[in-house]
Amino acid sequence: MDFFSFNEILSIFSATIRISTPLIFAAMAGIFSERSGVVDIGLEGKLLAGAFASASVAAVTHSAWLGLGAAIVIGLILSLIHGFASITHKGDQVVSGVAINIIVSGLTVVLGMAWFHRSGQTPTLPNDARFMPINLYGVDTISNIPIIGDIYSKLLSGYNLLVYVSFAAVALTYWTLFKTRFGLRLRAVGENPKAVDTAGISVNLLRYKAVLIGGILTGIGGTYISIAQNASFIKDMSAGQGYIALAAMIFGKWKPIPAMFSCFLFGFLEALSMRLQGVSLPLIGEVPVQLIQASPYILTVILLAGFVGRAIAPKADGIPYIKER
Amino acid sequence: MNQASKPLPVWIDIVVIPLINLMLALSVSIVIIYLIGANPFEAIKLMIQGAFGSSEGVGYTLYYATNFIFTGLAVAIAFHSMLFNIGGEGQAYIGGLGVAVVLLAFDHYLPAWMLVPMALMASMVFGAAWAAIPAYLQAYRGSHIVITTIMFNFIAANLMVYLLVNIFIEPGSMTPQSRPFLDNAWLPSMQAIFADIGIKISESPLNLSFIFALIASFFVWIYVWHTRWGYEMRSVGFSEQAASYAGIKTKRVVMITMLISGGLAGLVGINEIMGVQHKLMLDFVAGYGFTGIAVALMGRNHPVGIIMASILFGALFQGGAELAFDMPIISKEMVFVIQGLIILFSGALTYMSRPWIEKLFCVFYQTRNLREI
Amino acid sequence: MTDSPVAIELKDISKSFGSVQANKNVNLKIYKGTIHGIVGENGAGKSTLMSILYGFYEADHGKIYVNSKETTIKNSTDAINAGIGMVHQHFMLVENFTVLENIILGAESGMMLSHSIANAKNEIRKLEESYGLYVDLNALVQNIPVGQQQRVETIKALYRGAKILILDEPTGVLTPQEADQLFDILRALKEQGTTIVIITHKLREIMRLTDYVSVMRGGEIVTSLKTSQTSKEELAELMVGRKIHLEIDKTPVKPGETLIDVRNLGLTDAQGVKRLDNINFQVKAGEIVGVAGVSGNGQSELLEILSGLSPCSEGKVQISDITITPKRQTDPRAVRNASIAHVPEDRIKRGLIPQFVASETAILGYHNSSAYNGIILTKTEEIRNHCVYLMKNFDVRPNNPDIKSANFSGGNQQKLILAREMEKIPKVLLVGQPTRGVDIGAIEFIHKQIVDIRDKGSAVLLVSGELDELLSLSDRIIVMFDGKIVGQVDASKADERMLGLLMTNSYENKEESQNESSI
Amino acid sequence: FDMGGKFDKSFNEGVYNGVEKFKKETGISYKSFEVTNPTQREQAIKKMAKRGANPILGIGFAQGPAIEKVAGEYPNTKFAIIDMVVNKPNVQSIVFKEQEGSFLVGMLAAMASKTHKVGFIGGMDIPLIRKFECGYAQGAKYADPKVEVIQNMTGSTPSAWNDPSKGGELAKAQFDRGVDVVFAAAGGTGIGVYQAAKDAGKLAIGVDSDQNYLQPGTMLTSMVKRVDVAAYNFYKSVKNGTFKPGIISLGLKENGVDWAYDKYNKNLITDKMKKAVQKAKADIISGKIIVHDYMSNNSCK
Ligand SMILES: Nc1ncnc2c1ncn2[C@@H]1O[C@H](COP(=O)(O)OP(=O)(O)OP(=O)(O)O)[C@@H](O)[C@H]1O
Ligand SMILES: Nc1ncnc2c1ncn2[C@@H]1O[C@H](COP(=O)(O)OP(=O)(O)OP(=O)(O)O)[C@@H](O)[C@H]1O
Ligand SMILES: [Mg+2]
Ligand SMILES: [Mg+2]
Repeated sequence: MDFFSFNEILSIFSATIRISTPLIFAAMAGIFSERSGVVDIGLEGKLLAGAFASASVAAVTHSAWLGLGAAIVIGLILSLIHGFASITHKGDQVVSGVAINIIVSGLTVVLGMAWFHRSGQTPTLPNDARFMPINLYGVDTISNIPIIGDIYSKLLSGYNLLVYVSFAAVALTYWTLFKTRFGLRLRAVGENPKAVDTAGISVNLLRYKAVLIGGILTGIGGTYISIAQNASFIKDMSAGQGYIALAAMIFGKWKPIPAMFSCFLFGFLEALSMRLQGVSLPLIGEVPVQLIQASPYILTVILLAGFVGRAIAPKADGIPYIKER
Repeated sequence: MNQASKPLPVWIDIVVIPLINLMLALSVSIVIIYLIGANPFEAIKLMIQGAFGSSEGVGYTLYYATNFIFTGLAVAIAFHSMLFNIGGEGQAYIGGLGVAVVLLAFDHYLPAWMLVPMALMASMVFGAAWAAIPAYLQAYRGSHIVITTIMFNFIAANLMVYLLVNIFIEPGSMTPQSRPFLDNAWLPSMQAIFADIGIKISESPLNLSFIFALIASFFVWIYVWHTRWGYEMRSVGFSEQAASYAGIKTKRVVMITMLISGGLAGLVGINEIMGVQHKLMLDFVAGYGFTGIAVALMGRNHPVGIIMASILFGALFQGGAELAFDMPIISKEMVFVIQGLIILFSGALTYMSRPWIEKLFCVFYQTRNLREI
Repeated sequence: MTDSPVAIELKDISKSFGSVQANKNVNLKIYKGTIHGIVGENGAGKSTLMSILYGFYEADHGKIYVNSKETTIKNSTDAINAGIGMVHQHFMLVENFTVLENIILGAESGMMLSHSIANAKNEIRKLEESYGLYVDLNALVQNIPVGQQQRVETIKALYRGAKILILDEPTGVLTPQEADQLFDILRALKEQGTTIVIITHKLREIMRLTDYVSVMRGGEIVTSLKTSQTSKEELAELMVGRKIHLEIDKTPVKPGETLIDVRNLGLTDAQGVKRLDNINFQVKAGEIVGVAGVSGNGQSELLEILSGLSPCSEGKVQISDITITPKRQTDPRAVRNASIAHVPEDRIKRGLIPQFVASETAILGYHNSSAYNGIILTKTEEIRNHCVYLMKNFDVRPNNPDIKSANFSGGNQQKLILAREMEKIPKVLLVGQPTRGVDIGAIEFIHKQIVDIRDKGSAVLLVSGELDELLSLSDRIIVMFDGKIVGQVDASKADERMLGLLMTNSYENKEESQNESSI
Repeated sequence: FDMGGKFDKSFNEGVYNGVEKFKKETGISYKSFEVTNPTQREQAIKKMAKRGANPILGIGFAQGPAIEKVAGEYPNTKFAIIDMVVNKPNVQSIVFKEQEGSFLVGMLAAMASKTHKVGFIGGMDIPLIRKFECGYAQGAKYADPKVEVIQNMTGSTPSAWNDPSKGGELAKAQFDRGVDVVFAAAGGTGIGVYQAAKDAGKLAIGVDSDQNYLQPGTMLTSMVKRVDVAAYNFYKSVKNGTFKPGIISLGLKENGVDWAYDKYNKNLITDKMKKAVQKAKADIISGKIIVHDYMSNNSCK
């Protein structure tokens, strides 16, 4: 196939990275939460809330950083609500997550209308109130070298800060889970909370911490969506990415690095499908748009069926811990 | 899922606690409504009146409930085999496709009494077929059903747009929707049915499907708790190892359960396509599949609970619409917020108030006992 | 009773779960540096009492003194700080963690794991050397045999500096060899000043190991005695409130037709390891054949093949009317239809469904029978009546078909399963570990039922880790080692020592075969 | 009055503006409702009719069947529907010739493009959007026969209208393929397209309302659909008693569609471009240029 030039391939990959970034944040949040035994369907709502908070605060203060801070605070608050329902009160985790998604989807628009009078949209941000693409060191000189220069300038450089932060988040997630005391306990509590309890550690506290970390990460993810990737908040702009992140997390078997790669996979398939629209394939001719749009999902199913073995969730995932049993 | 920690009279668990939860949700809503500058009590009155205040309101409430019963049952039955079917949305969409295919093909030739069972079959077969691949992959390839059903929702949406825009569209029409069915392919509305027996009720989309939904609930109840197949299904859900010890073919049970689940979700197509819209159109599922998850969980995966939760959700949808209609300051998004709060308090914070009630109850009993002495 | 100081004193401890009073005004003194046994029927309240001491449950009222100081133990941390460690009946281990990770969990020495691990390794080496507690630190818990898992639990407690160690039914899942090793370890611990509380149903162990023994019944401590001043018989009577026959009356064997005929049976697992190798034996009607062996030597696999749960890879089995060859697989349903009943080794995972009510568990595997089904509907009343009938026959307590299976005590769960499998007087009965964790009253009863059914003409294949059970029930015993049959003996001519020798045939290879064993 | 809910923001806002203007001038209040599912369309319209609301305006093609039904039941109430034809004696159907406006912005795009490649990003692949696309492509080809039109649709679920991130990525993908002017007819998704165009230094074209102000310097123009005028006129006509049922088809001639030229894009439009467009506009009005309507045969040819 010769549809794609080298440059186009580079651009597909860089689009992949841009599309994957919010998925990665949300997937890492999901890993923390579910590794501790708390299912988090509310990722979608938290992303959306983060997007709204950062766009609103950035619009008022003209500071991307304050926007980020606000998004993190909102993520933490929503996580506390989720924790209060599903950890403290042993409520159903899925219902709690669904409720959060619905509330956020409504409340962001209600508040947006009340504050900015623009049918739920926030004002468009000037560039200095956003996270803008940054050029890595020496891009200008290196970009003149063929191939390597292109790879450096188009594939490695030129993303906004949060993209790089997302990679750091993956590394940090991996490190926290597998190299620290906290991570050991976290993984244990998702597998067998009784073992953790009898080892003298508070199950609830541990789960709260995990869920709160998830709140921070989704806050950053939401910030990326509204003030890095875009320049304002638009209602429901998370557009299902929280659910895709959840799927990526499961696809990655609740492990940070594989989960990151499955986010890339989703991102890649999406980026590819965007470029395939309207391209007519040899023999087949022009493929219906809908088939191309569905292709990421179809491919995911095929990959799942063919290559990925049974995904085993943390054993206590989704089960409230009730002592007297 | 929640184990009651201390025995309380049943009526407290099924009446008092749900009421308290509803009150808590409403109190938070009241604060929010007040903050945006509307009269909260007026709003709540409008909402309740809208949902239950007229036969039309009740009709709408039950019409929504019909959809939720179908999708709620779909989620619940899968849950009994420990399968998390998130695909109700897509299965319902494709179920509607099945209804439309049958009705468009035969409405010129066949009478209503033949079309109804055919459309029922078609909705279930199409819905089940859409669940079949995720089911197969789960049973025989170990692919996670949550992901595959999410993916199939997206695939269904794309398929439907393709079909509607390129195949079913009425020539010359602006709208991607099929031609309307002939009258004989319309499912009788409740209004018409009641008129036949001499009772006048106002018009609403409520139609015969509601009865189908109740029948479906009854069948699910029978199937899950009173047949050997339901027994096998629950065995697989609780313990796959014990099930295979008992000679149960676990993979086949997974397949069958998911097919039933998909079939139930597909029945949304009967209510929407045959009962209300009378033509195939885009996005008629409007999130009912997802709401079904909350309905099933709130109804504790039991048909009676699901019917009650469905009516609650139906009331929220209908009352919410009325509220938004009559109070311009309250937008549809505000209604979402109220709905979300009710789900949160009654579905997830279900037992928050229980310890308090237990204490109250103990005190009450002690004082009563003291008095008796 | 003696002058040695008191390590733990419980005063007036009571605890109820809803309407069940699990502990009633319990008073107990445990002396420092002694081994104190606690016995009692299933459901007597032993586990509850120990869980209170370990802070897993909170007592409704009562006081706990540790080293004569009143101590509040609200959670496990308090217990650990008071120097109490516990080896739970159902292990509190994270299965997919390594042994080392399980040991340090909650007692890490710093933020970073690598640091904790390095520190821990040294300390664990010390524990290993002083008490003989050897474990493979890098193995995953799910891949090591239960005996090893229990060592992990013990090390966990000691690693946290426990001076008082509670063990809840530690030998229930151990082979006699493993139990012996455990006792050696416990004695070594005692030598070095650790106080030990041990719950067990095996009076023999109490007599061999403990210094003091307390008997519980109906949530209360009936009495506390010096072990040297009592006997098995007395304890049994104190526990149950009546006389117990520990000997089994058995008529001489009258073998009939051959009902199980196993020829050249072999099984190679997915990793290419031979789990069963050239197995040959027969079981005739009216005969009990026992299978002895250290766990993990192929007994479980044998039962699984015979019951249709897994396929074989070589040889041929004729069991009742069923023929099993590598090409001709069967399944549990066909097996059951051929009048073969199976009491699985792991009752919680296979034998019952904890969430089902008793009446549902009572038809597990027989749920398709026309006795319980109409054309479509199940016959709920018949099923309940059947359950009540089974419960009455097998003395299942409480005698209520509507209670969740999980909420019966282990012994009663076992009785219900046995009742289900034995009620129809099958041609062949396959039984795995029938009395694991069951109190002696129930053991007596279960043994009697197994002998009864043999007398009615069933062929019984009995897999058990209890040598005295095998010796007293079986007519013949086959001994397995490393997937092979290494001996067939007449039970009346065998003794424990002989079996022990056969089971550990080539002792030097034992470690290896255990590593290959299944989960 | 009824809001066509989920359709695109710029479009609804236009109606809102028109109605607000009417309200301000006349002091007559109105009721609005935004639907969340298909069933509510009929419910809301019927309720308005029942409460004696008169006239009632349905916005968006999706309202068509509901209006048709309710108009039959309330023959004395005056209705209007935008973007759809309903044949009832008391219904005024207001349709726009989007293809004509799109034709003009297509011309501008082609003339502004240095790469001879122009882009189109639609929301969902539905006939209305194809109508836009079709007119746009014709205009572009008219101005520059060599031009290549690259088109993308955002998705197949309602979120396709509210997915600016995807809009942005689609735009970037088109830029990578050499596109330097992109026209978005995708509601909220368009915001992302404009932003991406700005970030990449390319040009974008807005839709429905005049969106030039959103990103000055980037917005080449907007394809304006004067729903505000249509709504205003409809109410006015009812008030003045000049209401006429039947189809009102608003094209360039009727000032129903147009291209936006204002202070925000003055610098982007050269005199030459302006002249060409104005000539084409005149030609279309006079019938010299006939812009093919996708709807006439469900095809762009
Ligand atoms: N979590 C619980 N909830 C309700 N009741 C309980 C619970 N745990 C124990 N019980 C009740 O307390 C009684 C004592 O249980 P306990 O576990 O202490 O018995 P046990 O002596 O350890 O029995 P076994 O010999 O079978 O181990 C039981 O009969 C049971 O009815
Ligand atoms: N949720 C519960 N409700 C009521 N009783 C319970 C509950 N969970 C456990 N029990 C009771 O607690 C006691 C001990 O339970 P456990 O799981 O320790 O079984 P066990 O009898 O000790 O098992 P084993 O026979 O293996 O020793 C049992 O008597 C059981 O009836
Ligand atoms: Mg116990
Ligand atoms: Mg026990």
